[in-house]
Amino acid sequence: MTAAVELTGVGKVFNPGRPDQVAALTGVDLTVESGQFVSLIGPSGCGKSTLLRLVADLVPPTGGTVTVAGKPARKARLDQEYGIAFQQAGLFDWRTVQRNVELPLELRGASRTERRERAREMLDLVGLGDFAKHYPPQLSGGMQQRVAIARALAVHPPLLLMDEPFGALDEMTRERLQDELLRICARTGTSTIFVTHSIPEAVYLSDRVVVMSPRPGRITDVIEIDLGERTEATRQSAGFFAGITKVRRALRAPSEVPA
Amino acid sequence: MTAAVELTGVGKVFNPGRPDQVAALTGVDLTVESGQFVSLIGPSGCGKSTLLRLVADLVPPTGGTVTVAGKPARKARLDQEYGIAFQQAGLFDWRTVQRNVELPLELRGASRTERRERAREMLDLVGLGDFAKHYPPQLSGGMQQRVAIARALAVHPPLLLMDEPFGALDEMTRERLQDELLRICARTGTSTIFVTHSIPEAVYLSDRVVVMSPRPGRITDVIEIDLGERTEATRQSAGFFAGITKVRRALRAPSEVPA
Amino acid sequence: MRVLPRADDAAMPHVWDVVRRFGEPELTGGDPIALVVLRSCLFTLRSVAVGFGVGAAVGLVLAVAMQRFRVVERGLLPYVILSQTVPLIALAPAIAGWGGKLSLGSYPWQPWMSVATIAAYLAFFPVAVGMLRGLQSPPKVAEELMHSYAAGWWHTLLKLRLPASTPYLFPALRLAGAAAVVGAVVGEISTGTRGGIGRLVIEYSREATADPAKVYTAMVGAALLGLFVAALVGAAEFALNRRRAT
Amino acid sequence: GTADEPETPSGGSGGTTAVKLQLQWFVQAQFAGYIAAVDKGFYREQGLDVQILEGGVDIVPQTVLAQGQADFAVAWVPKALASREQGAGITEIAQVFQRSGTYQVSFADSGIKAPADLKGKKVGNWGFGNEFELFAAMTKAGLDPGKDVTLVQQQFDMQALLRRDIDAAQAMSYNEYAQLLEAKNPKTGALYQPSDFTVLNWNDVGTAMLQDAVWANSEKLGDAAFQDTAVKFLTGSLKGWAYCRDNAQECRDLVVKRGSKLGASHQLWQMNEVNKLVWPSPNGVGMLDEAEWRKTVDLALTTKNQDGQTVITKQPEDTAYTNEYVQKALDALKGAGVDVNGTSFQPTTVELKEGGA
Amino acid sequence: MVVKAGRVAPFILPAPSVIWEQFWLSREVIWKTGLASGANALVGLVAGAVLGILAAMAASRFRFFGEASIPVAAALNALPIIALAPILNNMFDSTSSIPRRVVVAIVVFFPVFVNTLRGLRQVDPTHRELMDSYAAGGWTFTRLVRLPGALPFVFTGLRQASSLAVIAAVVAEYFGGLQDGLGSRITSAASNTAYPRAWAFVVGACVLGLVFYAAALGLEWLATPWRRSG
Ligand SMILES: Nc1ncnc2c1ncn2[C@@H]1O[C@H](COP(=O)(O)OP(=O)(O)OP(=O)(O)O)[C@@H](O)[C@H]1O
Ligand SMILES: Nc1ncnc2c1ncn2[C@@H]1O[C@H](COP(=O)(O)OP(=O)(O)OP(=O)(O)O)[C@@H](O)[C@H]1O
Ligand SMILES: Cc1ncc(C[n+]2csc(CCO)c2C)c(N)n1
Ligand SMILES: [Mg+2]
Ligand SMILES: [Mg+2]
Repeated sequence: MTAAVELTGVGKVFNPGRPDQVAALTGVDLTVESGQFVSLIGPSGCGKSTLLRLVADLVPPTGGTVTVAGKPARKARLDQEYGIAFQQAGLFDWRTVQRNVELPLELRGASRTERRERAREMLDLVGLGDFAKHYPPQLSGGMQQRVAIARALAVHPPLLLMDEPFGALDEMTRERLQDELLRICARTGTSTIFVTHSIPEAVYLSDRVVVMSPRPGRITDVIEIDLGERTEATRQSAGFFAGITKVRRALRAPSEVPA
Repeated sequence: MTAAVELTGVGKVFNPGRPDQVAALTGVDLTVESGQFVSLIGPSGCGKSTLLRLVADLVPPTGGTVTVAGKPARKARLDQEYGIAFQQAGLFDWRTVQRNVELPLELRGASRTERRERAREMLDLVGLGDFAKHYPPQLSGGMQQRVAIARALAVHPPLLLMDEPFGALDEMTRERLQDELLRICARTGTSTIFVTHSIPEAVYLSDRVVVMSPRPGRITDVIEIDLGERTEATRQSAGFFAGITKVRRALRAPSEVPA
Repeated sequence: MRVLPRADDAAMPHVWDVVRRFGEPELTGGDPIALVVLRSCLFTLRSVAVGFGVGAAVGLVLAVAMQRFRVVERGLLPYVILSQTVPLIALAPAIAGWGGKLSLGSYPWQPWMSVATIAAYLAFFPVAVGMLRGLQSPPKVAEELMHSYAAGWWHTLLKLRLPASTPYLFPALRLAGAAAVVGAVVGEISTGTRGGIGRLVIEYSREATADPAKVYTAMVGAALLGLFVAALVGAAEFALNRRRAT
Repeated sequence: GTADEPETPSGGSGGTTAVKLQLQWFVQAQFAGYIAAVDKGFYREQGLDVQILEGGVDIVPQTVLAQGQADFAVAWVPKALASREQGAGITEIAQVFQRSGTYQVSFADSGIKAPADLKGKKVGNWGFGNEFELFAAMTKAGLDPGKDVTLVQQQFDMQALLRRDIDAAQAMSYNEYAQLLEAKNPKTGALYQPSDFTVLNWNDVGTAMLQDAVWANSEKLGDAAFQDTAVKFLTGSLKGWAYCRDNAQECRDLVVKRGSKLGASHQLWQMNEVNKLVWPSPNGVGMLDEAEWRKTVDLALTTKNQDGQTVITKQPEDTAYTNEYVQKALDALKGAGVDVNGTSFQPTTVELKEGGA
Repeated sequence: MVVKAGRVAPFILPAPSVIWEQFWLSREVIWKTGLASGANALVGLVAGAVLGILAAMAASRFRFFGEASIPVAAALNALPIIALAPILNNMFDSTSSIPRRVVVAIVVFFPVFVNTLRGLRQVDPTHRELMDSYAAGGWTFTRLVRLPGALPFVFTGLRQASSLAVIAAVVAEYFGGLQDGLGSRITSAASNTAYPRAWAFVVGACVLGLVFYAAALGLEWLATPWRRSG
């Protein structure tokens, strides 16, 4: 079975040769197996969003190769092998909440009733069923972010790319959505790359936590997590806390040799 | 001594009389004593940002009175009694990072050298000294947010209003900035209203944590925290964990009678 | 050198004189000027409407093409600009000449169509430039999102660029409306097409020596025509905003 | 009716030939002969169905003609010669105006009594190639049009002269000069009088050039049938001119009816002045005088404009004009008893009213 | 090529080689008249643009003025320049360049005004709130937020206006006044059917228009550094 995502020796330099040149990523090797949930964690500016954008073929790498679902990243994008939620919600102001969620379905040619149903279902999932007819500027920051999540989930893509999707959410909503996300991924066998700043969140969600460090951005550690099926009890379990400690330690003292 | 902020029976309804009418806040009574640090916490959409905006006199209340530094909110705003950092960074694309931070100083008529020094100092504080000459679109999401924080802190206002300022930051940067913020507030006697979704953050920073619940937004609990001076050990202390548990409980089961 | 405008009767007839002139016959025993001006405006309106429609459509297509292909933008934009710098006197005979050789099916080419062509020639430009800006206006996140959906160019245009460009569309259309009026008026003057307000302006201006108020009536007519077109565009904008605000 | 539409439905009457005539300017008494020929049926008598195309600011009759959009055109000789040299295939077939109608008018008190007095003045002219007689006069008086005067393009009215923005203005005897005399003198409260102005008349100065002539498309002229049409066209046109000589009032009315915007008294003045340019015609109306032609060609070859350009750079070929068709037309007219010389023509005195009403 | 093969008589649309030949022959006159027309266009452009920006600022500041100004500006713009030129020639000294410059200014005013106003009104709500929190209103707000935010819009207007200015300057010459510009040469050449010469001057006008457009682009590049990277 082919890996969902495979990066080999990937590097990215912004504005090369200019005074504001930035080496955002260097020598990144990373494999995400099919159905795996991988989190990216690391200090602000270490290149997490850039890494996600490379996988999504939204920026080209300056070095190395990016393979998604066994194909070059570009082909994978054209085949719509993934769904993405950005750090900024990026909603279209001129569409209602409902129609924002419908957008990717529309582009895949889903029928009107199917679109409407799926959008409603997703909005209910993120707790915004009542706001379907509102326009984005009328929503709170967290609500906008939730609409963006609903939009990414609506198409049930084989690969999910999420950039701090729960960053603006309160703990309860966040935990509920974490569980929903895991449920959806398990049910549909979705592979996920998930950027977060929250160590507990990374540990709770992931099969592997990838720890990054900045300037230049690189992978310093990959921590395997094995908590079995997540239940009510998982968040209180010893394994969970052990994972948190491991990740925290990796973040504080980056190992010199990348894993 | 007058309270830094005083809200009495404050309510806010958006789009009154229209089909998309939303009762964002009702019957809010809140007093922030001078020098106090108060956090607002509550589920997404419960009216935290709206409450902050009312204090800042950016939206008018539909009921009740808002007093800041003993004056009506409007007068306080005109006297620039507060500094504010929004949920969205809200940087000016056409100014370099440095000049974004200088902006409020410029408006207070600070001299050029003073402005430059203070901006550099603040940028170093948030770890972005190297990016002074960049333009905002060249920064990562967290970096932009840090610039906004530097901008809010630059003027040393008597009252600080912060809307999830650390939401997009990694844990390490976040903890460092939390300590810096406390240090600055203590040194300058600044009063602070701080919106956050992180229970540990709220507990660590605050003298009082205000718990809110939605639809309509209202205050359901006010939890006093007394951890004494924050040190390295505070985050491991029993008092800290007790505070967290209290807040979590208040969030899960909102008491019927608002405190 | 004169820097301040003159204000004598010949240079600036009293408003009252102009208004009065509207009520008087244009020639002894003829129709009142108001009627003549109105008739001329209606005649010109046809050229304006056709020129505006064709021009806006062409401008839109050009903007889309330029947005689509960077190369086209580089290659085409200078020509679009250039086209506007070609003085009409160099074009009017060519347009009238070409037109004379064409026919739309069995419908022969009419002189007013040459005028409409000139109107379209001026009208397409603001739409092309303004809409290019509008089509390029969506933020990067939005573009990346559409990119991630592998939304082709057409869908990105339909779902993102066009809706995002409406704030740019109406100023552009307003300019195009005005340009179409100017084009029609100039076209009538340079091609010698009779019946419209442009022709009237030039005919009355020959009499300005002894009857200065008269030419102002035609100019007021031309201005009113321009206003009318601007008002139509404004009404369209209002209607659209109205629909979207609900 | 409007000039754009044929007066009579074409094709229906059987055997009529459709012909288009391009005027060089708006409908006015300057073109009364052709208008009368249409309205009085002189063309129809010849089996022609003539459509009159009005001129416009940017319409160059020679160009329209050369492009084949018209069969005949009225144009000034020097401009048409220039167009010929540039490749327009056109041939002059009749010289209707025997004299030049262009004046250079200034206020009597400005002291401009001869072309030499223009030195240092602001000299108005129309541009559009109508300015070479003026340049020829200045050159003859030893002035360089590019350096010794400030050239100003006039508008379609004479206000620039009346308010003395310019010192001398170009005016056609039949049009702009009349407009001056239709304007009220603010000092006296009455109309301006001829004595208020001095007029430089190029016919007197000796730099006059030939003006309104009938031109035909050379290529079409190669066709025998079209040659026949040309003769018929000239026959009708010249009959029209003779008619207007004898019926100035009626021709004025026809012009006004055709939608000229200039007033009735003005058109009568114009009719009268135009008649002066046409009549008397010693060789017969429309006949080109070889000597006048040569004079015009010489001036066109030697007169330089402000950029140092001449109207034409080489002698036009002999095919530039022909009296062949006009001769046939004159023969036909004489046979029909029309007076084609107008030896006894006497201009009238027309009283101008304010605004030409 | 097309021109040589086309059905339009060559004297109307001469072959490029012929135009170029005339261009070269007339280069000195083209330069001289180009400078005169260029000066008119430039003065008018600057005046019209400044007025347009100021008016847009006023219109965005005062609500009433804003509502009232748009129809007025539209009316002003709806006045065809052709109709305007003779009036201005009467109102000012027709032997000076002022009427033409006024024509250019009026033509330029509208695109600059409309675009600038649009830009000034389009303010990021977060920015508005931030400036409110600084108690920065009125002129400060305009200077620090509205104007820089509107700059890209201003330049859209200026781009449209730059080439319009040249057309207006040239076209205004048709209606009388000093015979020192490109327009007078184009008309006189065209009326003598000297189309190669007319087109040579047209090329001169085009070059002038492009220079103006390029200048507007260059200015935009200089004035909006933050839009260059990323
Ligand atoms: N401009 C507005 N127009 C209409 N409704 C609004 C507007 N701003 C906020 N609201 C509504 O007010 C309520 C509270 O919004 P607010 O932004 O204060 O929430 P919040 O507590 O800050 O949420 P979050 O944690 O997601 O930022 C929401 O239901 C929102 O839809
Ligand atoms: N378009 C761009 N142009 C120039 N530099 C850029 C650009 N985008 C990102 N960078 C730089 O690349 C580096 C990594 O940015 P990236 O957005 O990937 O960080 P991140 O890990 O997502 O940070 P955060 O947690 O704050 O969102 C940063 O130093 C940033 O300044
Ligand atoms: C723009 C323009 N101005 C003047 C003339 C020349 N012209 C031809 S006939 C005539 C006399 C009637 O007024 C005049 C002045 C022209 N052709 N085009
Ligand atoms: Mg990021
Ligand atoms: Mg909020």
